[in-house]
Amino acid sequence: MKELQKKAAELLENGTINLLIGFCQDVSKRPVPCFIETAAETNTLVFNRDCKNNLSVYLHKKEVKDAVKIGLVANVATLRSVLQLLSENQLGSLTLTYLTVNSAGELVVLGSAEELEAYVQANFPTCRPEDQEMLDKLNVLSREERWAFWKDQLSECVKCYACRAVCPMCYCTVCTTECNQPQWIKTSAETSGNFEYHTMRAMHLAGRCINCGECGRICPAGIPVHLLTAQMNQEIEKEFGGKTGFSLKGGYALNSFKPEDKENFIK
Amino acid sequence: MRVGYYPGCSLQGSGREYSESLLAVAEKCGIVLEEINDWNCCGASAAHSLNHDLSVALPARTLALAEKQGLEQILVPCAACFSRLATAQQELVSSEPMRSKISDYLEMPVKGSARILTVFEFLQEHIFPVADQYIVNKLNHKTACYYGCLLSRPKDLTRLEYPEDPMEMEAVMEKAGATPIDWAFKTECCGAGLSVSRTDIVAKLSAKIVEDAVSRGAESIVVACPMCQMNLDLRRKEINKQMDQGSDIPVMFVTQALGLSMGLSADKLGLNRHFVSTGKVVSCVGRKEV
Amino acid sequence: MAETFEPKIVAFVCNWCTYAGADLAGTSRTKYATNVRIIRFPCTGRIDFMLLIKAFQNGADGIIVSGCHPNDCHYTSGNFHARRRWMVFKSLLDFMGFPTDRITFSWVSAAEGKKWAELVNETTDSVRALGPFTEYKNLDFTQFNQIDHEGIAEKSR
Amino acid sequence: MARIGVFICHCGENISATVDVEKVARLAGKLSGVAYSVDYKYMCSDPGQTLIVDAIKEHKLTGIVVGACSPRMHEGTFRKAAEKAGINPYFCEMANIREHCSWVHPKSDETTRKALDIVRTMVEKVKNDTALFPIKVPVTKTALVIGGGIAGIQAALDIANAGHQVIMVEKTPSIGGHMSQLSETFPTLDCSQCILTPRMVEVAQHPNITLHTFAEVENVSGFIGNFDVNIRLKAKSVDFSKCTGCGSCWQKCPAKKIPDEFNAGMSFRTAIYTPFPQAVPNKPVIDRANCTWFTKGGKCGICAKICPTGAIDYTVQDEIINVKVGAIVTATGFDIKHSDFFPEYGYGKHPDIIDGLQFERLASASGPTGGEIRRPSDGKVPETVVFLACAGSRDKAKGIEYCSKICCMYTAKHAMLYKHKNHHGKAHVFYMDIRSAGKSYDEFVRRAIEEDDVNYIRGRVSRIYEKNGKLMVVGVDTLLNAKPVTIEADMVVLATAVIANEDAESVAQKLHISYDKHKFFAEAHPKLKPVETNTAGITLAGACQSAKDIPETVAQASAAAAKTIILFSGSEMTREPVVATVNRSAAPVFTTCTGCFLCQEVCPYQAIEREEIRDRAGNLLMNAAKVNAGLCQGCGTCVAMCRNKSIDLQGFSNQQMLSEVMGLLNAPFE
Repeated sequence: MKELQKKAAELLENGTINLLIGFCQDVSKRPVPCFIETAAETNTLVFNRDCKNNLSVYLHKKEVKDAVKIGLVANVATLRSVLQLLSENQLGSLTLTYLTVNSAGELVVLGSAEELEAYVQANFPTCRPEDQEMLDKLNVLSREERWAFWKDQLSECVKCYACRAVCPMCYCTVCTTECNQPQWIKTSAETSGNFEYHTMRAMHLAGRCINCGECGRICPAGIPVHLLTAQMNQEIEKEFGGKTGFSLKGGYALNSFKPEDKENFIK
Repeated sequence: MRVGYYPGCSLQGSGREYSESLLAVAEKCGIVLEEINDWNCCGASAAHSLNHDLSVALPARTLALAEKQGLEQILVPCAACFSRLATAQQELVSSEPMRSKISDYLEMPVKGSARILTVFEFLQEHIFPVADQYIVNKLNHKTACYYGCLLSRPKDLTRLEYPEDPMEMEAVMEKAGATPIDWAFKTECCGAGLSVSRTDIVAKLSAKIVEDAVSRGAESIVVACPMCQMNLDLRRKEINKQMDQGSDIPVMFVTQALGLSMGLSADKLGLNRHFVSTGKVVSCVGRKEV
Repeated sequence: MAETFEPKIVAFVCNWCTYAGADLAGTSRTKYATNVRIIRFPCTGRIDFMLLIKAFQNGADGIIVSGCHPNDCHYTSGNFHARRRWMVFKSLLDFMGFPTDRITFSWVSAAEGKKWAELVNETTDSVRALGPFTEYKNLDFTQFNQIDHEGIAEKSR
Repeated sequence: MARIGVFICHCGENISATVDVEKVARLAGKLSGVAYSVDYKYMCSDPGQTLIVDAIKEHKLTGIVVGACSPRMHEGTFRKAAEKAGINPYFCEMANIREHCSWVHPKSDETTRKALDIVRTMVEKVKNDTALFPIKVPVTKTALVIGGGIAGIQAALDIANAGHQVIMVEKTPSIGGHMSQLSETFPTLDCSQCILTPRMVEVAQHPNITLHTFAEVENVSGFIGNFDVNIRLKAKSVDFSKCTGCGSCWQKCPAKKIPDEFNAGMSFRTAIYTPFPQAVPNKPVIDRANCTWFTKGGKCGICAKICPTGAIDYTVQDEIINVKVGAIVTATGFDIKHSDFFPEYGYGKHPDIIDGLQFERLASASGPTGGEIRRPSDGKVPETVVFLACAGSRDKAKGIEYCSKICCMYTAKHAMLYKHKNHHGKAHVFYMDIRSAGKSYDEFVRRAIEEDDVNYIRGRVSRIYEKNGKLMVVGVDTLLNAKPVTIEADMVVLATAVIANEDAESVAQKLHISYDKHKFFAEAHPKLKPVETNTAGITLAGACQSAKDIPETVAQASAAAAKTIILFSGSEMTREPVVATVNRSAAPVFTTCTGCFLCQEVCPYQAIEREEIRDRAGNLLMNAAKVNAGLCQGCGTCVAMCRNKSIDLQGFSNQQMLSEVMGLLNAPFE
C-alpha cells in the first residue's frame, strides 16, 4: 500500500498524470472512490480486496476527461472494462496510466494500451464462482420456475437506474430509457416495464459486459441483474467465441457474423 | 490399443502364409491381434449378388461379435473380406432401419461402430512406429506392388488418396529396403472372380500383369490380397503360356516381405508354401544395392 | 369463453423475401389463417428486438419473424446479423423464463408462398394450443399479490 | 393535426368478394386522424386516381392510405397521385388488403376485421411519415474493365466507342488472354492471332482507354455510379516511357530456363520478357522471382548495362493508384485443369500426355515448334495421337459435374489440325457425347469425322501407361458390340476441364459479388439477368461466369458494355430516399451518437463514416457516425443495432414501426 502511495505521488509530481482515481477510506473504514490531484493527498490511498468499485465508470465524466492525463487504480475487472471501452473508440482523448496489484501482491504500473492488453490477457479471470453457482442453479430450473424467479426479482425494481449509472459500458449520453420519441421504455416502475428495461439493458450489454458484477452489487433492491449479462456472455462465447474486455481489437459478437452460424431454431 | 483380427476363410486356406507372416510380424513388434471369437464367412463373391440383406447380415454378425468383445479396431487383411465388412458397416451406420432389421436377424445388437483397418492402415498405424528397431535386412531388389481391385476401389471404402495409382504398398516395401517400380497394372483385374470357372480368362488377365511387371525389371510382385496371390502364383503355368517367354517371378504378400526384412525365417513366413519359388527374393536379403 | 381462442399473431417480415412470399401466397390464392398481421421492414436486419417486446406487451400472443434465406439477403448480410441477434435475444428470453415457443423464426423466400401459408397455419395452431399470453399481460398485477397485507396490518397497529 | 384520407379499393371483385369494403371504409373514417374515407371499384384506374387527387385537395389531406394491393404493385402509382395533388409522395402508404387479406382468406367478418386492422396500422404509420426527397447520386462516367482477354477487350472497345472513359486492368504483362494462345479457331479455322491482335492494338491506341498491364485490383469500395478502386501497378522494373521494345535486354538475359507461360510451359523464357511477339504493350517487364539481380542480391544487371535508353530500373516499387469509376465489367477469364490432375493418366509424369492449351501452342505457327505437331519428349512427329474429350468434366468423382462446353469443338479442331499437318497420321477421339450446338458447329465435327477421317470412339479411357516408348491408351468402345480397346499412341491430348481462376474467390470478395460452388461468378438471375451481378453496377463478361467459347464471350462482353452504357446515359441517378441518418441536434448535445462505431462493422456498404464535431475554434469535441446517403441502401441493420437509437431509417423510422405495432394491437380486434 505504501508502494502504491509512493508511485502515485511520483506520477503526480513528475506530471505523468494530473489526476488519480483511487480508493480512500471513509469514517467507517470502508473503501470509497477518491480523486487525488496532489502528491500530498496520496497518503490516504488504500487498495485491498474490499475495493470493489469499477472506477473506470468515472472516465466518462466531463470533469475527469478535462484532466486528460489520468491515473487509475484498478483491479482486473476494471482493466478489462477500460480495454473494452478502448475497443469501442471511447477514452480516445485521455492518456491513461494504470496502477494495479498482481496475484503475487506486487504493484504493477501499466503505461500504455498495449501493456494493458498484455497484462489483462495474462491475468484473464474466469466467471466469478458465486455468479457461476447462481447461473448453474437457474439453468437447471424449469422455464416456469425461471420466469417466476425473474418476475419476483424484477417486480422489486424501482427503476432507479443505479445499475446503469455504475456500469462503465452504459456511457450513452442519452439512453433509450430517456428516449420518448417514441417512448420505448415505460417510465413507471411496473413489472412489465422493468422486464422491458432489463431485457434491453441485457441485450445492449451482451457481448460487451465485462462481468465486474457492479450492477448486481449496487442494486438497492438486491436484484442479481448482473447474472443476465453473465449468462449472455457465456452463451456468446460458446456460440461465436471471443471474450469481452480481452483485446484492443474488440471483436463484438453482435456486429459480426459467420455464414455458418448455427440456426437450428429457425424454421 | 486393442486390435481385433478377422482372418476370413482365405487366410486359413489358400492364403494361410498371409496370416502366418502377418501374425509373425505383429508378434515381432509386440502387437497382439485378438481374433474375433466365433467369426463367420464375410459372404464374399456370392452373397451380395444373391440376397442383399444376407450380404449385410453376414459381415454384420462378425461386427456385432467384435463389438461384444469390446474391440474398437478390427484388422481385415483379406481384400474381399475387407470390402464386404466395410460395405456392410457403411449400410449399418447410414441407415437406422437397416440396423434394426439386421440386429433382428442376428438376434443381437449391432452398431457397426468398430473401425475396420486395411492391412496398409494396420501397418502404418501400428507397425511403422516401431518397425525401424526390428528391421535388420534390406530386401535389395526391384519389386512391383500389385493392388488389384478390392484394395483400391471403391475410394470411399478403401480410403486411398489415389485409387487409380495407390502408393501405400510402396511405402511398406521401401521400409523393407526394396525398390518399388513405377508400372501400369497395379490396379488391373487379375480375374479373381473367375479363378475357378474360367481359368483361361484368369490366365489372360494375370499374364498382362506379370508381363508388365517383368518387362519393367521387377524381380518380385508384392500383393496384399489372397486372391491376387493365388491367381498370379497358382496359375503361373497357364499364365506363362499366354506370354512370349514365361517368367518365374515370385509373388509374395507384403507382410512376408516385411517379415524378411525383420529377419524372420522363410518358413515362419510361409515362403515355402508358394508354387513359384520365392528363393530369389529370399536370396536378395542383405544383397548389395540394386 | 366458449368459442375457441383466436391468437393474435404479429409477423415481422423483410420486404424482399418474406413480404414478397406472402404476396405470392396471395396471387396464388393459397388460403391460410386470418390471425396473422404483417409488418413490413426493409430487411430482417432492421427488426429491433424492442419491437418484439412491445408487441407482446401490447397483447400479441405469438410472433413470426421471417426474412430471406442465408446468402439471399437483398442487402447481402442483413439476415446474417439478424440471425445472431435473434440467437442472443432468444437465449436471453429463455434464461429469463420467457416462453420463447411463442416466437417463430423462419426463412421464407419470395418464391415460397406455400411455405408462408404453412408457417402461418403452424404458428397459429401452436400458439392457439399455448393459449392466451396472460403470463405477460398479468405481470403488472402480480406484484401486488406479493405484498404481505397481514404484515402491513400488523405494523399499522 | 394530421388529416388523413383512406381510400379502399374493390379491385373489381378481387377485394370486395371476401372483404366488406364499405364497412372497412366506414369504420376507417372513424379512426382518429382520419378526415376522409371512401371506397371505389378501381382505385388504380384514372378516375380512381383523380378521385384521390381531388379528395386530397378538397379535404386538405396531409396524408393518404390506399387500401388495395401490395405496395410492390402500385405504391409508385399512388405516390405519383399524391404528388400530383401537391403533397409529398412519401405521405402515401399502401394497406395491402388484397395479397395479404382478401385473396388468402374466405369471405367472413374475420377477413373484414383483418382488412380494417391492416388499414389502421398504415394510418398510424402515415401519422408519423415525414416528407422525403429523392436522392440524386452523380454517376462517374468511367468504366473499369478487369481482365484484358477477348471479353475485356470487346467490352472496353464498346464502352469507349460510346464515348465513355475506360480503365482496363490486366494481371499479366500483355493483354490478349487465352485467345492469343490459340492456333486456329473453330468452326472457321481462321488464325486466332490474326483476328485478335488488331483488337489488342485498337485498345492500346484508343483515346478513351487507359490500359494498366501487369496490374491488379487491390480493393473496391463505394457503390453503383461511384466506385472507388485501388489498383496495384506491379513494379515492371522497366520505364515504359524510355523503353523502345528493341529487345536487346531479353536476348542478353542470362536467366533463360524459366517455363514460358504463353507456350504453356513447353518452352523457356528469360527473366526480363514480353510474353509473346505481338504482345500489347510490346515492352518487357522483369519477373523478379526469377531475375538474378533480385534473387542473387544485386549480381548480374546485364539488361541495365545493355539497354540503349537506360529504361531498366531495379529500384521501382509496386505503386497503388486510386481511380473513381461508375461501373465495373468483370472479365477475369478462366483456367484449365492440367494433366497432373489425373492419376489414372500418370498424373503429368509423361511429357507426351498434354492438355488442350499445350496442343494449341504446338499447332500455332508462333509456338515452340513453329506450328509443327511434334511431341514434347523427343520432338518426333507423332504417328498416332489420341484425343480425350471430357478429361475431368462431367465427372462427379473428380468434383466437376459440369460440362466444359468448348472441348467437343476444340478437340475436333485439334484432330483436324493434326490431320491437316500429318496426312498419314492417325487421330482417335474418345468422347462421352458430342455437344456441338452452335452455328455450323456440328457440320465442323462431321467434317472432322467424314473428311479428315478422325476416328471417334464413344467411350472413356480408364488408364494410360507407357510401354516400350508407346503410350498405351486403355479405354472402351461402348457402341455396338462394345469392347475394351487399347490404342498405342505417340501422344495423348487431354481436353481438360475448364475451371475458375485460382484467385476467383478473392476477386469476388474484393468486388462483393457472389460465386457458385465451382468459384465461377454468379449472375444476378440465371435467365433474365445473365450479365448483371447481385452488386449493382458490376457486370460479368466471358468465362469468369461459366465456360464459354469465343462468340459467346464476345456477345456477353457487348451485353455488359450495353448495361454500362445505359448506366452512363444520365449524369446522375435518382435513388429512393430510404436511407439511414444519424441524429444531430443543437449544442451542447450535437448528437446522441456516442461514437462507438460498432455500427460501421454491420454496414454492408461501408456507408457509415466518421465525422469530427468541432467547436468554432476548431477543437475536436467528439467523433460521431455519419451516413453517406450515396452509399446507404437502407437495410436498417445499423438502426436495429444502435443501442440508444441514434441512427434512424427514413421511411421505416422507429416512430413509424412502433406506431404500426401499437396501432395494430392496442385497438381491440372487434
